[in-house]
This record gives sequence, structure tokens and C-alpha cells, in this order.
Amino acid sequence: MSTLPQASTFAGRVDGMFYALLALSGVVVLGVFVAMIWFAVKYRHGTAANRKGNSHRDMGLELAWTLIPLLMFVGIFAWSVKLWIELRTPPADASTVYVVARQWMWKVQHPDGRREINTLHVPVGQPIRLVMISEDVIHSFYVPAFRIKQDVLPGRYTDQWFTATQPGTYDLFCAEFCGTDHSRMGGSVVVMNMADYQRWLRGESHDGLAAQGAALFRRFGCSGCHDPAAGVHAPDLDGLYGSTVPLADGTQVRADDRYIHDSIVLPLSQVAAGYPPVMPSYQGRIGEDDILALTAYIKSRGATQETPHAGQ
Amino acid sequence: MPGNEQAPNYLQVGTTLRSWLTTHDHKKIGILYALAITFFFFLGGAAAALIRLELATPAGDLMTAKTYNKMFTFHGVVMVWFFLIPSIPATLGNFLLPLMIGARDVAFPRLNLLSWYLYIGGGLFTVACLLMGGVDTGWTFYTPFSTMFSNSHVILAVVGVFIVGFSSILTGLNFIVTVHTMRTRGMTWFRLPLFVWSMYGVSLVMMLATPVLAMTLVLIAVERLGGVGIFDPALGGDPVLFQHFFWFYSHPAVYIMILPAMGVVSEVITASVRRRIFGYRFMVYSILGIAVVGFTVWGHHMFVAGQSMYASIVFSILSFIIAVPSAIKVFNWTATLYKGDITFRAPMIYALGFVGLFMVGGLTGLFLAATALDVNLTDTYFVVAHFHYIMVGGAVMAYLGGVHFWWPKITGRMYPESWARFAAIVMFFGFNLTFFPQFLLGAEGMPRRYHEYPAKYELLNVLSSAGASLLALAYLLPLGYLLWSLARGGKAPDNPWDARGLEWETSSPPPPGNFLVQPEVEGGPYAYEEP
Amino acid sequence: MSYRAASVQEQFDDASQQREASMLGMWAFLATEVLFFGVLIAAYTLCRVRFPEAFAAGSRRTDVVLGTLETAVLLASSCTVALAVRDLQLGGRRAAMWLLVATAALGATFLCIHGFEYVTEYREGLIPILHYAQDGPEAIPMQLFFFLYYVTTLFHGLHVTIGVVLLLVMAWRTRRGDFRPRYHTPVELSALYWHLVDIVWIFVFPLMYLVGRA
Amino acid sequence: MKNSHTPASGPRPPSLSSHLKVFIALLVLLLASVGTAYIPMGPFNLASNIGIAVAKALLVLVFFMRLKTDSPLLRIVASIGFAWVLVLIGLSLTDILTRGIGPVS
Ligand code: HEA
Ligand code: HEA
Ligand code: HEC
Ligand code: CUA
Ligand SMILES: [Cu+2]
Repeated sequence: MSTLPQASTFAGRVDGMFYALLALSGVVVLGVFVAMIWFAVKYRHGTAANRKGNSHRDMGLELAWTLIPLLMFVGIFAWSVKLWIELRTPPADASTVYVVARQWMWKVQHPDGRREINTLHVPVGQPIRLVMISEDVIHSFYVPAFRIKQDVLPGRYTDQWFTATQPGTYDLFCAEFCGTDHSRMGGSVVVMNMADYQRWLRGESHDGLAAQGAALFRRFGCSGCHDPAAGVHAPDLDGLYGSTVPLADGTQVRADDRYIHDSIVLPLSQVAAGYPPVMPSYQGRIGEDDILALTAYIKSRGATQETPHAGQ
Repeated sequence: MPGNEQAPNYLQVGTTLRSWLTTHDHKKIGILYALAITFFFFLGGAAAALIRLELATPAGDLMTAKTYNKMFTFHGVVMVWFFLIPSIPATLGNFLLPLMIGARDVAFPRLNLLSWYLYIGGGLFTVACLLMGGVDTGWTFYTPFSTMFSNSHVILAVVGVFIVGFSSILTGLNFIVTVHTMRTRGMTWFRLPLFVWSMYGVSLVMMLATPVLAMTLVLIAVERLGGVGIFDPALGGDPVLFQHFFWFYSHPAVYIMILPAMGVVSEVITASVRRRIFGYRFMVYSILGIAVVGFTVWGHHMFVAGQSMYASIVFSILSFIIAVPSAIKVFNWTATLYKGDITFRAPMIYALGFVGLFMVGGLTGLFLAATALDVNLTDTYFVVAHFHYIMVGGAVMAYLGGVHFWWPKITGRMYPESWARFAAIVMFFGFNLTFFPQFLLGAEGMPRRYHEYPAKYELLNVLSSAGASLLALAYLLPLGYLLWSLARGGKAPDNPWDARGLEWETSSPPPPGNFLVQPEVEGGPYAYEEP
Repeated sequence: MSYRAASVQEQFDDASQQREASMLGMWAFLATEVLFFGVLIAAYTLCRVRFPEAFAAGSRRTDVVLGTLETAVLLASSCTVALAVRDLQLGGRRAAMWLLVATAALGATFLCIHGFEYVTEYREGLIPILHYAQDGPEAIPMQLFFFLYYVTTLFHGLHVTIGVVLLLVMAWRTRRGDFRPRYHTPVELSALYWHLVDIVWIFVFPLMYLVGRA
Repeated sequence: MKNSHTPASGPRPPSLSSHLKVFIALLVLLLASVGTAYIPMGPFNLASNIGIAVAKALLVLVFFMRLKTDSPLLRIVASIGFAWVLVLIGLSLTDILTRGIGPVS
């Protein structure tokens, strides 16, 4: 990892663990090699070494080299799990950036509506949570300088997070084999000072993600049903995000990104209680990036009152 | 003089092609396997050569990306299913298992031949797949790429692997029954040589893991043909489910590859050190432990695949636990050297090479089993280096060591010792030059299955490619001198190494029924210190 | 050389070793069969956990009456084949032969009944890939259920078919007088295989037919 | 591996009536499983379905397939396939069942 920059809060700690394990392994390898070579030289055929009194078993020794490695392993495991849970637990103040993968490019959507292809701009020091989904096969979002990687699946959100520490431009790789141009499905992550980042944000004018979603909401005809004025008995989406939705089968779900995603793609698998199952599936008709925009729009229509939201 | 009259050996009865292809003799079937496996090794090796040639420069200039993808897929499929999994069990195992337990043959000789034909059948499909244009999914066949997106010959490849899977199941079944029911008088369980134990363990794994692979491949094929299936996210299906099933087989499969190698090494080391194995019972229990616990760690291939955080924690600790029996084995081999009377013939050089390289490969496995480190290292060249250290540095070395060790018994000829030592040493250096740089590449973040790569990785890749040429040479050497020895090698005595074990008590090569008088066993294995 | 019966193959010392090997081999083979079906059961479980309602809805569309009948038929056939082995062991021949034929016939009956189910399901448009015409609330994930239902029952049906042929061969060999009380291992092995096919169905039946009925 | 029965044939055959009794028991269990499936018991429906299936399978294994009297080795071999399926299902469930919960959405 000598030439690989340490550009996130994880990098140093992951490397620390890597080197610790390397040292431990080094000691073990050295120990075994030294013993092997020593025996090999001392007891090679023809030497006059004392070969008497050798035994073929020694319960103490066996137990020692069963239990000592076991204890060490448990130690390494505990260390790694601690770090692992942190790696998988985004802090509450992380700002979310959406990533949509497809053969063979990365599409990035910032909450303010800015879109990028094969690049991701982030400010230094700000925890960033990536919420990712794929439009076709499995990909993997890998930034070696941050020591993070997570597969990006079709049909399901996965996420990962990081806090960049060093301004600079870093490699972004696709690390899960995804077809012909897998090795070209790369890009870069640009880490900027807050000031530069603000300037970059103002660089071009654009609609916020939610505003784009609002336009899509009309374009795909969602408003034809979900508008309170529409004649169809469909749920009002105000305040939906984050609420608990009772379903027709008697269970409840929390209306999170995943739920909204599935409501659009597989509407019939989770029907809200009290409504006819008439919403058409948009599977294959709306790209994942548009779904993210729609989600942002729905979110913008009020969120997180933990009051049950239902038809009647 | 009448006393010199020898019973004909197994190579002297039935010499026509037809009698070879219909033989029920486990020894001949072992040789049939050896021929086929050698062919596939060089086929897979040729693909590796092309891979390394392509990677000698950062740009993808030798072949197209699609061809490259087909190359590593073909390389992986052939090396795993058509070379390494059957390598030791189907060749040395077939040849030696009945000999070592004092039996005339395996329990089901006809089934044994059928296994070989299935192997060949599967091989034909795979070669046909290559000739018709190949398959580009990687040896792991991940969905939905393999089911919906790849436009290569996935079905042919899947059928090939499916068929060879049955060969593996039947071999496992045959060996298990053989070990249970065919041991000669006095051959109790704890008198079995460790090679037999490792065959027993590996057979268990073959029998209990391979059906899962076979059925999963059927599901893939149906999904690909019909366009509907349980791995399809469009239906709410789960591509990660495929990975669970695949690795439920494929992790135990890596122990299919290493357990036999461990068996060979135990035999070679004891014979070269002239000492009983240290901690025989612990060696036995660790074989069984690896075979059984090996089934519970598969999720360590899926830490970043979208598996739940908690499941990853469970699989991580189990993966550390499975390393304990391997540790026991490494330490016991080392302890066996103590107070020995050691000679360094070629098999021993291979065996020591095995211990060292397996240890390095295994220890890097621990890096990957540590969830937090795996996040960075997974799907990089670190993983590629990890498994080549174990599979090439470990298993292939052990296979070659075993081939040399039993060569006199199998062919009745001695191999040329100095050539063999030379090849083993070149191989050791060539190997390290090829794969050590890949650890560094992985740690620097170079992803695997990359046809092109950023220029900063060039130096290490060039080193690796250079090593691969040396390695290729080192593999061609034994091919040459072993063939030469068939014609010119010195006649082998029955027990050239003065080794213990029933296989050395019969003639070289053995007669068709293995023993002229059914042997009887009176003590444990490796009785080297008793005169 | 000790006395070796004609039916003992040369790699074995005696008939008892041969039988032991055959029985162990068969049971080991059955263990692999359990795993073959086990993958499907596992797939079923893991998908059902994610879509309990769709699986219940799918299960309700199967024909529970025919399903129960099929189960009863297979259970009966298990009994008849067990009786056939018993009869052979006690020195019988005619009865054994007819019991084997009856077992095969029951197997064939099973296949026929299942064929009827398939036909109805085809008409109702419940067969993924071939003809799937559902649109209720659970239609999409319900396909997962039916996909597994078909793969499982077809794979099981294949086993039943192989079993029927095997049993008929055994019946014929029994008639020919190949078996004696001291040697009838092939029939024993076929019977074991047949029982396993029955056991698989014992699990498939509640999982496929009885979910969500309450 | 010495068995007490005649060497070349199975254990002593069970009586005709025992076979028939097992068969009746199987049919009763079949009806019980269909019957209970129609009684709303929540999660216990699943439990009874599986429980009865296990009971039926055991009857076939123990009596029809004669594990009761055959060697212990065969009993182990017979259970191993089932045990492995449970490992497959059990450990996969650790993933599927814990996916939604916790910090990761
Ligand atoms: C023969 C083949 C073989 C063997 C034996 C192993 C053995 C092990 N493997 Fe490996 N592995 C593969 C072949 C093999 N592997 C392959 C082919 C892949 C990639 C598949 C693909 O994606 O294409 C892979 C991938 C792989 C991964 C997934 C990487 C990833 O994709 O992210 C992991 C993660 O845990 C792993 C771990 C281990 C562990 C812990 C062992 C252990 O069994 C190792 C145990 C041995 C030792 C540990 C060494 C000896 C021990 C001592 C000397 C003890 C003393 C030590 C201390 C006290 C510290 N392996
Ligand atoms: C038993 C298993 C086995 C063995 C023995 C090998 C042997 C070798 N492997 Fe392989 N390897 C795998 C199993 C194995 N591999 C697997 C499972 C993968 C993963 C595939 C995937 O990602 O899906 C892989 C992937 C893999 C990659 C990564 C590809 C990628 O991710 O893009 C590389 C790259 O260097 C590589 C190299 C080599 C080399 C140099 C050898 C050498 O040891 C081979 C040396 C032998 C020879 C070179 C043959 C000698 C003879 C000749 C050369 C004469 C004829 C040839 C010509 C005339 C050209 N292997
Ligand atoms: C034909 C009418 C119709 C159209 C068009 C339609 N919906 Fe719906 N939608 C419904 C009905 C009815 C429901 C309630 C039943 C259900 O959950 O399936 C619903 C439910 C939802 C829910 C879940 C709300 C809750 O309370 O649980 C979301 C989110 C949603 N729709 C979003 C959209 C979006 C976004 C679009 C456009 C891309 C859209 N809908 C188009 C009729 C429609
Ligand atoms: Cu996308 Cu690899
Ligand atoms: Cu593994």
C-alpha cells in the first residue's frame, strides 16, 4: 500500500490493521521457516546429530498450537469486526449521493440535482453516504484510496460511506466483473476543499433533484392518479416518506427509499391498505436514475412524521 | 531360474487401446485420468500464458476485451474443474487408494470407469464451448450477467461443468465405500495412511457439495433459456441467492483441492525424514475438521456482495476457525522434521515448497477473512495471488511431488533425479516471481479481471509476466523428462525409497490384482524407526 | 482361494462384503439426492421468506385434492415395495413380482395425476416461461413460486419415471428367478431409491400445496 | 462392521402387520397435515406442516427403509444429507433474515 494514498478516515485504520496482520504473519512465517531450515540442516542425512529420544506426539504442544492460533484469530476477528461495523454504519449527518451503475458507466446524482458521469465530486471532511443501484448486472464501486468497496446490485439499494480527508483526484474502479468493458468502467473521485466545492456547485445552473422528479412525476403520468384532483382512488403522497404504511396483507413497512423504489417497479408486491391494486408496474420503463429523482420529489413533499399514513 | 519368474504387471495385460478404454482396473483408470488431466492443465496453462502476455502492457493490445474475458473464464473453469479438482484424487487417489488399504480394486470399478467417461464428456463440452466462441462470465457464473446479459455460450459451459460434477460425485462415493468396506485384515481406521484419510475427507466433500453446484447450474440454464427464474431481480428474485448456492459448493471445493495435497505431503515428508508423522491423530482430526467446517464459511466470498452485515460477521469468525486445523497441519509437518534423517530428493523439495507456499497463501486468506480488510482487498489481485499461492504453489506442487514420489511404482521406471530437482527449484522461483508481485498489485488496488489497467501498475505486471514464462518452462521440464524416463529411465525396484505402506510391498508396477497374497497389517503407518 | 459365489464380483472377498458395499453406496447416493432436492427446498425457503404472501397465493392455486391423492398413492407404493423386499427375503417370488409391478403402477398413477394438474395449470396460465397469464396483486413474485414448483415437481417426476422403469426391470428379474432370500440386493437398492422419491414428495407436498390454506 | 443378521441379506424382515401399521400411520398423518392446514394457527401452520412431514419421513426411513435394524453407519449416512441441507438453509437465512435491519437501509 506504499504508493496508495490514504485519503479517507478509514484508510489509515484499515492500513494499520493490514500491517499489524502482516507483521503477525511475518513472525509466524519466519518462525516456521527458521525451524524448518534449522531442522533440515541439522538433521540432513549423514550428519551426526543426536536423533534419539524423539517422540511422535505431545499433547501439550498440539494443544498449544491449536489454542494459541485460535486465540490470535479471535483477536484479529474482534478487531476487524469493530472496524467493519463502522465501515457499514453511516453517521446520521452524512449527506447522501446517489449512484446508478450500468454497463459500463457510473451515473452520479447529487441531492441538489447535479448529475455527473464517471466522476464524483465531494468536499473534504464531510461524511458522504452513497446509495447505489444498478440498471443491469452487478457492479462494484471501488475507491482504493478510500479503502471502500461495495457491490451495486440490480433491483436493490446498497450503500456505503466515507469521509474524504485529502483533496485530490482518486481512481474509481468497477471491481465486480460486469462484461466486456468491465476494465474500462472507471472514473475518478475528486475531493475538494469546501470552498472549491461550493464554487463547483455553483458552476452551472440546474434544477434540484426534487424539481427534476416533479417534472418526471407529470411526464410519467403519476400525477394522473396521485393528484388529489384525479379521479383515481390512489394514495396522496404528501408526508409519505419515512412514515409507516399499513399494507393490504396486514403487515406494515416503513416508506424508505427501498419501499418507494419497489412501489414503482413492483407495485403489486406491496399494496397499500385500502387501495385497489391498479398501479401499473414501471419496470423497464423508468431508469433507476429517474426513480431516484422521483424519490427525491416524493421526499420533498414532506417527510418523517411518524404517524401512520393510510387510505382511510 | 524359476524364482525370477515374475507375474505380469498391470501394464503388461491388456495393451490394446480397446482394453484400456474398457478397463476396470483402478490403476489404468488412474492413468487414463492422468493423461486427460495433463492435457487440460496445459490447455488452461496456455490460456494463462495468453492472460499474462496481455497483461504485460497496460493497454489492451493483444486481444479484445471480450477475448480476454473468455480467456480468464476458460482458464478458471478448466483449471478448477478439469485439472485441480480431479488431479490428485482421480489420478494418484485412484491408483493408490486400493493399494494403500490392501484391496484388489475400488468397490465399484465400473462406476469408476463411468466417472472417467463423464469427465471426458464434460471436457468435450467445455472444449466445444471454447471452439464455438467461448464464455465470458468468469468461472463464478454470477447472475444476472450469466443468465440475462452475457451473449456467449454459457449453456455449453454450464453443461460441461454439470457433467464433470457427476464424475466428481461418483468418484467420491466410490472412495467412501471403498475405504469403509474394502480395508484388508488389520487395517483399522487409525492405521490408515494420512493420504487415505485425506481421500476419505475429500470424498465426503465431493459427495456433499457437488450436488448443490449441479442443481444451481440447472437453475442457471433454465433461467437463461426461459428468461424467468429465481435469480432474476425483475421478478423480485435475488442474484445474491445464486452466490450463496455457488459458494456453498465452491468454498468446500477449494478444500477438495487442498486436502489431497496435504495427504501427499504427509506421505512424502515421512518417507524423506524417515520418521513417523508427528501427531497422527491430530492430523486425522484436522482433515475431518477441514472437511466438515469447510461447509460453513462460504459467505466470506460475499462480504461486499450485498450480504447482510451480520451474516458477514458470522462467516468471518467461522473462516478464522477453519484456519486452525490448517495451522495444526503446518506445525505438525515442521515438527516431523525434528530429529529426522532427512534426504532431499525431488518429492521432498516439492513437499517443502508446498508447506511454505501454502502457509503464505493460507495466511493471506486470513487477511481476506477479516471483513474490514476484505472490503479493500476483495476482487483485487490480492485475491488472485492468495488463491494461486494455495492452488499453484500448494496443490500443484504437491501433485507434482506425488507424481515423482510414486512414479517408480506407477511406471516401473525411475525419473532422472537431478533434472527433477532442477525443475522443482526453477518452479519455486518462477512461481514466486509470478505471483508475489500480484499481492502488491492487489494491495495497490488493482482490480482483477481487468483487460486494461492504469500505467502505474505496469512494473509489477511485467515482473509477473516474466515469472510466468519461467514457470511455463518449469512445467514443461517434467513433461519432457518424465516421458523420457518411460523409455530410458532405470528400472525401479519395488521400494526405491525404502518407504512404508502397503503400496510399496507389492511389485513395481503392481500386478493386475495389486497383491499376489492378500496383505495383512499389524501396526500403524509410517513405521520408519522400526527396522 | 475361498469359495466365491457367482454373483460376487472379483474385487470383493465375499457376498457379505459386497452387500455391505452396495448398501453403503446406495445410501451415500441417496444423501446426494437429498442435496439435489435440498437446493430447491433451500431456494424455496429463501424466496418464501421474502415473499410470504405471494407464496401463499401461489400455493392456493394448486390443486390440494389431487395433491393429497398423489401423496397417498406414493405412500402406498412405498408400502408395496417394502412388502416386495420382505417377500423376497422370506423366499417368495410371485407375490414379490406382483408387488413390484403394483409399485410401478402406483408410480405411473402418480405421474398421470400430476399430468392432469399440469394441464389445468396450463389452461389457467400458471406456468412460467410457457404460459403465465396472471395479473393479481402477487402476480410477479408468484412467478417465483411457480418456477420453483415446476422445477421441483418436474425433477421429482423425472425421478419417479426412472423409478418406475427400474421397478419394472426388477419385477422382470424377479420373475426370471434372479433373486434368492440370500441375494436380492438389486431389489433392496431399488426399493431404497423408491422410498427416497417418496420422502422427497413428503416434504414437497406441504410446502407446495398447503401454504396459506387457513 | 459385523452385523448380527445373515451376511448376504438384510436384517430380519419386519412382520407384514408392522408394514401395514406404518402405512396406516402415514395415511393418518397425511390427513392430519391436510386438515391442520385449514385451521388458522398463524405460524403454527408452518410448524405443523413441517413437523408432520418430518414424522412421515422418519416413519419411512426407520421402518420401510429398515434403518431401525440396519447398521449405525447407514443411519449416519442417511442423516448426513438432511443435515447438510439444514446448514445450507440455516446459514443463508442469517443473511436473508438480517438484511433489512440495523444501520444499513
Ligand atoms: C485450494 C484452494 C484454497 C484454499 C485451501 C483456501 C483457503 C483459505 N481461503 Fe481462499 N480462496 C480460494 C482458494 C483457496 N482458499 C479461491 C480460488 C478464491 C477466489 C475465488 C474467486 O473469487 O474466484 C479464494 C478466496 C478467498 C476469500 C474471498 C476473497 C474475496 O473474494 O474477497 C477469502 C475470504 O475470507 C478466503 C479465505 C481463505 C481462508 C481463511 C483459508 C484458510 O483455509 C487458510 C488456512 C491456512 C492458514 C491460515 C495457513 C497456515 C496456518 C498457520 C501457519 C497458523 C499460524 C498463523 C497464525 C497464528 C496467525 N479465500
Ligand atoms: C488450479 C488452478 C489454477 C492454476 C494451476 C492456475 C495457473 C496460473 N494462473 Fe490462474 N486462475 C485460476 C486458477 C488457476 N490458475 C482461477 C480459478 C482464476 C480466476 C478466473 C476468474 O477470474 O474467473 C485464475 C485467474 C488468473 C489470473 C487473473 C486473471 C484476471 O483476473 O484478469 C491470472 C493472471 O495472471 C492467472 C495466471 C495464472 C498463471 C500465470 C498460472 C501458471 O501457473 C500457469 C503455468 C502453466 C503454463 C503457462 C503452461 C505451460 C505450457 C505452455 C505455456 C505451452 C503451451 C502454451 C503456449 C504455446 C502459449 N490466473
Ligand atoms: C393508474 C393509477 C396510478 C398511476 C399512473 C401511478 N400510481 Fe402510484 N399508486 C396507485 C395506487 C392505486 C396506489 C395504492 C396501491 C398500491 O400501493 O399499489 C399507489 C401507490 C403508490 C405508492 C405507495 C404509496 C403508499 O401510500 O404506500 C407510491 C410511492 C407511488 N404509488 C408512486 C407512484 C409514482 C412515482 C408513479 C409514476 C411513475 C405512480 N405512482 C403512478 C395508482 C397509480
Ligand atoms: Cu461494472 Cu465491472
Ligand atoms: Cu472460500
